[in-house]
Amino acid sequence: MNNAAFLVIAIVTLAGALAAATLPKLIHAALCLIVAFVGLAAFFFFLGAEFVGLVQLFVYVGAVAVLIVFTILLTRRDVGKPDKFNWGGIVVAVAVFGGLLWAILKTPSVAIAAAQIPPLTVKRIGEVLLTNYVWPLQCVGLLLTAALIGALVLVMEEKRR
Amino acid sequence: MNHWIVANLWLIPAIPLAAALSILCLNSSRGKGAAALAVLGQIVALVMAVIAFVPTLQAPGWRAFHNFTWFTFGEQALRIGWVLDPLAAAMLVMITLVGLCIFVFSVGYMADDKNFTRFFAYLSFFSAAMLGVVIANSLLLLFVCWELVGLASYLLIGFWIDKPSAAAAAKKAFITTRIGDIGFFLGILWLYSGSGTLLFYDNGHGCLENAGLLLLGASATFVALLIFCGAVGKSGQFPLHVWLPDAMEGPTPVSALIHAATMVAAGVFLVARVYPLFSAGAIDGVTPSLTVVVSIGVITAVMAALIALAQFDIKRILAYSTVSQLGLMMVSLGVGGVAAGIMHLIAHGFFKALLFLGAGSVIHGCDHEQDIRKMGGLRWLMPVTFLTYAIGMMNLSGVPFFFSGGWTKEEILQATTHWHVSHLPHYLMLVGVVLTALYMTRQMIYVFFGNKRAASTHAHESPRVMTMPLMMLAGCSIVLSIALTPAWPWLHSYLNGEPAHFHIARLIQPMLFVSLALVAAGIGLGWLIYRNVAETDPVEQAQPALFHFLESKMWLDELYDWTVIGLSKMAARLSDWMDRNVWDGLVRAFAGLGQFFGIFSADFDERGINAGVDEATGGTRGLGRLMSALHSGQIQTYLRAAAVSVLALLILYAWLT
Amino acid sequence: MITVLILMPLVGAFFVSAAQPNYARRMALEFNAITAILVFMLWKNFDSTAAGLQLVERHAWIPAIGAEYLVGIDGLSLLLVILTSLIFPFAFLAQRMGRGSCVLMLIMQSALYGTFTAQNFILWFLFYEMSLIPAFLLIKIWGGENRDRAATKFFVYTFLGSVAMLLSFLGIYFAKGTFDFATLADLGKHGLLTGNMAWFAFAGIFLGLAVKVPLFPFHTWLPDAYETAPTGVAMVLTGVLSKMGVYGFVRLLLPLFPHEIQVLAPWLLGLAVCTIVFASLAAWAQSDLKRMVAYLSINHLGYCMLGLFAVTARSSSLIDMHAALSGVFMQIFNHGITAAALFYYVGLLEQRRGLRGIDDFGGLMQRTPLLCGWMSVAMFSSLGLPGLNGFIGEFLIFKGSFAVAASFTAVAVIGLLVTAIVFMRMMQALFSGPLAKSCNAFPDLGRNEKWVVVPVTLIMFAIGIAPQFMFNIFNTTVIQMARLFA
Amino acid sequence: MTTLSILLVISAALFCIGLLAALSRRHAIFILIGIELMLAAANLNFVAFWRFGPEPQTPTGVMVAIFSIAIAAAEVAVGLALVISVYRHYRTTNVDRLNQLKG
Amino acid sequence: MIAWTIYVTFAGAILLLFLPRTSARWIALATTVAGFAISLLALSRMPIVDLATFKTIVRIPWVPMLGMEYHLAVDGISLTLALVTGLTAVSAVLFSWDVDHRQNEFFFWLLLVVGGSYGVFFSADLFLLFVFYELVIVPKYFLIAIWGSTNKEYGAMKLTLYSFFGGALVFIGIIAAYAATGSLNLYDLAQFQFSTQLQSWAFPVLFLGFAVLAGIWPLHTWAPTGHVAAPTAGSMLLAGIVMKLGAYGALRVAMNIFPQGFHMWSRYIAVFAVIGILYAAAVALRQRDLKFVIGYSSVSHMGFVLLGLATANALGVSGAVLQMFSHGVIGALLFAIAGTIYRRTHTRDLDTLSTMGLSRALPFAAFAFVIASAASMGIPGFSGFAAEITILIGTWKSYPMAVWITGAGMVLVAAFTLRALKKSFFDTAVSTNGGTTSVSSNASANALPPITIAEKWGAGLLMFATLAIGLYPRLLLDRIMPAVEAMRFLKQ
Repeated sequence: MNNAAFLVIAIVTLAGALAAATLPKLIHAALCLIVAFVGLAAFFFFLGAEFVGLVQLFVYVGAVAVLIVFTILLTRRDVGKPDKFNWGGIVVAVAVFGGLLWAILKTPSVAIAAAQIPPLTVKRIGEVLLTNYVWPLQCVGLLLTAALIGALVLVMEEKRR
Repeated sequence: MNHWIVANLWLIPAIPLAAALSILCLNSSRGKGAAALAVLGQIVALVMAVIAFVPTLQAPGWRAFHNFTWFTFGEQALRIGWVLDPLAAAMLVMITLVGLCIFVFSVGYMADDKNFTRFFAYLSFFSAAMLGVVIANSLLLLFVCWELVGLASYLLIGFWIDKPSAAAAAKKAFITTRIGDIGFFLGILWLYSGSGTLLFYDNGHGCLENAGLLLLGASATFVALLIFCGAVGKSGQFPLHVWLPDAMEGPTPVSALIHAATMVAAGVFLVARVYPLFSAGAIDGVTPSLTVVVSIGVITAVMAALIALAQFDIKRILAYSTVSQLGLMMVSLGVGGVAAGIMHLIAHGFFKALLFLGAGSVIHGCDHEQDIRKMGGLRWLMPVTFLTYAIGMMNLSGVPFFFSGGWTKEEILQATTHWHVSHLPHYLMLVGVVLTALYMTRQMIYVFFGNKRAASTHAHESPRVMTMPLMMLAGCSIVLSIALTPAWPWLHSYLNGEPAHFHIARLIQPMLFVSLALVAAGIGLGWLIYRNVAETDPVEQAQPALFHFLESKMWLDELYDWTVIGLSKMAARLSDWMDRNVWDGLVRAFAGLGQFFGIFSADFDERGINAGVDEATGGTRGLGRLMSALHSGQIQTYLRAAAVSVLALLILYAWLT
Repeated sequence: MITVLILMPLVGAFFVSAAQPNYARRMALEFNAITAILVFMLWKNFDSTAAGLQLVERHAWIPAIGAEYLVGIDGLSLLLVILTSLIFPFAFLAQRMGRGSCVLMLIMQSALYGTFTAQNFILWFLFYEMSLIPAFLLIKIWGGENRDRAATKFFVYTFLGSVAMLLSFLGIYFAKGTFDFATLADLGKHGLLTGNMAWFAFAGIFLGLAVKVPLFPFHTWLPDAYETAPTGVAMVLTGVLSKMGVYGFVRLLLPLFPHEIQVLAPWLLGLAVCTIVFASLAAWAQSDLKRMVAYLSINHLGYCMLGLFAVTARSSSLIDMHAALSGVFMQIFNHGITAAALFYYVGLLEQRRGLRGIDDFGGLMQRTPLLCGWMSVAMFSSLGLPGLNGFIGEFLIFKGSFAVAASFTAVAVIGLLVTAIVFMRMMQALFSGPLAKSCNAFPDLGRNEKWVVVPVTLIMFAIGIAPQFMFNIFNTTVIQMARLFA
Repeated sequence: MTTLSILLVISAALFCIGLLAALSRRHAIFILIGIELMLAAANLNFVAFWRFGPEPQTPTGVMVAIFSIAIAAAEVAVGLALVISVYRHYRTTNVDRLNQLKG
Repeated sequence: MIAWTIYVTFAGAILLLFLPRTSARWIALATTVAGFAISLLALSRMPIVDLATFKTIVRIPWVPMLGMEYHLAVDGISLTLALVTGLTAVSAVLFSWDVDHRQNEFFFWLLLVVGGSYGVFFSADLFLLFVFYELVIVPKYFLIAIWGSTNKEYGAMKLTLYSFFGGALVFIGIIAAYAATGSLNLYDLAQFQFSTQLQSWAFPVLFLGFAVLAGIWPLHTWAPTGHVAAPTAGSMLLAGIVMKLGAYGALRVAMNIFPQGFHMWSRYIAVFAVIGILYAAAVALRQRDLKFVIGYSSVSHMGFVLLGLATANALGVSGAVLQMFSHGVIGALLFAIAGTIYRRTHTRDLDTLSTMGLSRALPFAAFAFVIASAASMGIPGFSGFAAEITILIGTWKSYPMAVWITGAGMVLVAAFTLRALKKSFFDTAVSTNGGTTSVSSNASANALPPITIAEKWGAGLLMFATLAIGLYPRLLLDRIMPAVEAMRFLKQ
């Protein structure tokens, strides 16, 4: 695998994420978020979990980002104002990052190479999904439905009045 | 016959009482009916009295009584009863007779009073009570009637209710006599606890009979003195006489009946009735209690006669004369002349009633003017009144032979000579005789002689209904003298329970001349001094200070006002003040103590106990507030906290491993 | 039968509270008529020659503390029951009353019947206190000015006394194990308690009763309370309620503590005499009619106390004891009637004038002769005029006390004199003199008022003239009690 | 430095960036974005551990990631709906002013 | 059967959470009435003999390892207290008829307090008792903190702190007993002979722990504040039931299992009790808030309970139990009326109330308050008297001095009760003869809403109870006395 591509993807992803977290304008941040998600999807591809990457693309880039943009548009009056930035968060975030980094580096057991495995097919995922994970699947389905209804109710509520 | 009257003696007072009650029920417009009822009642009573008189004549010292149980308390029966003896019988006749005359007189005198019926009700009531006093065979019953007599007197003195002075006089009379009655009451109690009975005569067990007197022993003196207190009050004796002149505020017939003839004499009657008590343990007829009676009587007689000299109110003069005469009677009783005293009492009843009614007639004729200085020359204008009044005056002055008063006074003077203790009473009595003649002459001259003055210009003779009783009474007082002559001392013997014998020799005694001289001196002196009286009194001109002293009744009223009454009023006010401030103050202080305890505890609760707890509570609350502040409600804060906690856990983990 | 009598006014109270306010008083009167019939039957059934309690009803109640439901009457009880049934209708008639006050009055009536018939301390105390609350409320709610202070004073005073009494009785109960009056009285003959305990208990009971009577110097609640109480209530207070104290003395203190009373005799007699003299003097100094009558009420109760203390104080002879006890009982009854009547008349005057100062009236005799006449009867009865009821009781009391305590009696007699002065002052100010302008429009006694006045006055005369029927009620009791004290 | 550790570092960085966004921004949508980022970082970790874990045959990590994404999607949907709803109510999406949770 | 009081009450509480608001008060009423009815039924049905000892009715192992059992038992004392609990609960519900703020929740907490109290009174297992005991405290906090009035946080906090403090002491005591015997069964404990040394310290700890809730001086200050802060029903429950829990615990647990310790300390308890009686009465004399007055009167009355307990003789302790009943009823009644006044006038300040002439405006309340005051003062005929005299007779045997001092206390009680009565109902405005009623007070009085039917029923129930027991105390005494006599701490 090419390290260069890996590096590029990593940089793009992190930069996108950083931009999404720090850009003052919401709409810009939302666009940068898409960039970060695309980068993440690339990582999934890179790791051999193509299906997950695809799902990531569809769900996040296709659905979530669009939703966010819609929301931004719907709450435009407020969105226009530049957001204040709380610097205290940075300290905490950096500290947490430091802590995590220290933990990762200190842990010896993760220093193993990846095993060779047959590619993870969609069919296999489907099999596993409908055998081992059928209950979680059902729950997620329920959850999604509930979320859908909940979202609808939340948004509709005002209109009823 | 006699048994019947003894058992039914109660009817004599009961009939006037019934008359009184039925009059009370009458409408006030039925004046004539009321008068008729009252007079009728009195006539019946008179008849009954005469009937009762009859059996007492059958033997000297005859006595009958009828006792019965009033009520029983516990195992003890309280018995009362009535007695018929010469004393009672004579009094009964006198009272009913005088009463009848006065009733008749009142019909005329009170004719235009708007409370005519009430007046007769009161009069009848009085008559009943007085008769009750006379017939009582129990000290308790006597006291009961005695008080009722006082009540009647109170009602009648205050009869003219719209006159404040009348009300004041009534009150004064009631209270003053009540002071005496308190002593009387204590005497009754003492007697009762000493002898165990209150009956006078009870077949040898009565308190006046030997057995009872023995039980009493030495305390009889005190009992007698206490009872005498009652007599002092009722009969207007020296310290308590002040009410009697004031009582003249009542209508004149009242003064005549109650405050001259009957009620005031009740005191004398009382002493006579319980005389065995007074004379118990007597040595030569002298006991301490009798000595007291004599002293009081003497003081009263002389003092009242002196005061009478300086009065201008026609009725007041008579009132003081009454006081004086009552003193005389007391002296008589005290020195042992019981019969003489009672005789004088009866005679006095007639002639004093006569005098008062005459005064009433005069007042009636002079448009209710009572000041003798404003009268004068009435002898031609009111001849009947004048004549009868003169008879009364003769009686009172003690002119002997034809006037009963003369004889009885004579008897008393005789009795005083026999007193072993001192002859002072005798001489003072002689002075009294002179004074009596003097002030009566003064009054006569003022009223009937001389020139007409302000009030007498339109004077007129009173109607027959008023003059008739005058004549009747005048007649009586003259007729009575027959029964009183020393030659045939019938009444004396009758009262003393001895047979009477006729001795013409006794008619003429040395004493008679002395008194005759004194009376003549009195009248002559009076004529000399007063023959040319004008508006001012000759004595006043000569001795203004002395006259004023006498005119103001020796300032006794003022003295009482300042001392006894003032002190009592102060005591009353003090009691009230103590009640409001001291006793109630103590209670308030206790309450305050409780309140203080409350304040103290509340404070302790607030500052002591609560403070500690509040510290703890406050600390907890402070902690809570701190926590609450941390929970700002902002998700980010929570997130931050979570992050920091994760970090902290991490570090902890690192530190542990 | 007694239970029915006690319950009847309560039932009445219940009905009245449910009735129309306008009919309340009439209904209360009807119930009083029923109780009157009951009392009459009681009187009929009562055997006046038999000693001891009669018509006894006894049931267990609270055995744990020795309380039982024990009611019965002897002569004294019967006397007071009769008095109660006389005064209450009189009081109801005296004044227009609302429903509330009618109910309270009926409750009080029931409590009084109970007090006078209960023969067990706890039961007695129950009724004793039960009468307190209605009285308090009646003064408090319907009283005149100053009612708060008066009512509170009344209540706290009497309550203080009650508590003291209760505690003493607890002590007695602990020592003797019974609350039964008769048993205690038997034990009392030989000294109920010993040492300090006896004195404590005596002091407690004495205090409770002395306040109730009231005895000087525990009397200051009374003028205030009576002054402010509405007429009907004042009548009941003085007519019946004050008798509870005297009754208590007769029933409780004297039989239980003869020895202590003997030791303290001079002091107790002194207190009684002080009560008599000071109260009458204080009455003299009053200008408010009601207050004046209230003080006279104290004075009259003082006579009762004098008689009672005299009886037990020294070893007096049986006759004196009989006299004093009979006198006290008579006085209880007489004072009940007379004082109630006086309050009634003062109430009438107040109704007409709106004021009751002694100087607010004048010359009434001209305007309202009947009122004055009848009122004078009550006054003379109160000052002890012979021929009226007051005299006999006082005479017997003095007779009894004179024999044992002559000096005290002599001083006490001053009370009679001052009473006379007070009434004379009252009559002079009210009845005679020129007619005051403010009294010009007074109506004389109305027909209803006559209906009230006549029977009461007749009773006064009846007792004054032929008192034997009264003595019949309690003679046997008197003899029995005298034997107990002797 | 193995691939795994690099991936983990990246994921940690991503997480911290998300944390940064969630902590520092005032706008509700930013917070949502931050949360999404953190979730994504977690997903990356799942997949990475699956790939470099001892049992790559069983696709547990992948499955968890898939579920996680699905849930995240639902969460975003609801979260955004909430934002809209809150915005309608308070006329703001600034979380500083939303302190209704304060006790 | 009697155990059903607990179940019914808890069932009602849970039911409340699931049913709509409109029916909440009816459910609460039905539940409490059921509880009351069950206790009444037990009173009439259970033979008096059975009530003489603490008789097991349910016994199920719970945590066998620690010896905890679900163990219920009943005797006359328990039954009496269950009765007053039921009674107070019913009238508390009636007096909260118009609570409209979070109704379900309100009645839920209320029923929890009631159920917990039933539980305490019937527990025969120390741990179970403690659980129920603590179960009462928490709902109490919410009742006060949410529906209370004046200074409610403070009051609720104080109350809870005190309760927990007391609870902690109780827990220490329980642990001590458990450690010494290895049993939590009250029977076993009551038979066990603890060492004197243990008793000498464990008893005061345990007793004090319970007595805090009974308002022993000087740890009483939670009571007035808590009562004032609580809503009407809360105050009623506090006075009517919760304070009894403490006294009951002291009697059933502390005194019964550590008799020698009790004898060592009883003198001091009596001293504190007497001080409490006098002191609280004196403080009440100075209060301006009607509820404060009643709160302090509660402390004073509970002083009688403690005094009765301290006598250590059958009569005194029986009186104490009777006084628990009596004060439960009277205190509840007093608070109920204070609550009704407050609801209408929105003030409890005595000086303000005194200008309103309430006796005319709220005659029924005035009447009820008079009855309650009379009962509170210990007027014969009301339960207060029956109880107090029994206590005093008992006390006389042990501490004669205390009786005299307490007598003074009774006068103080009368004084402050009268003061409260006068100021709250009978002060100004209404005058009989002149009719000089001031216009303003009339107007304000007329504006007050009348007393509701529910309130009348509630008050009537309590008044009836106090009168019934006052006139015929045997009804309870017959059941209490044998139960007390069966206890072993009695000094003979």
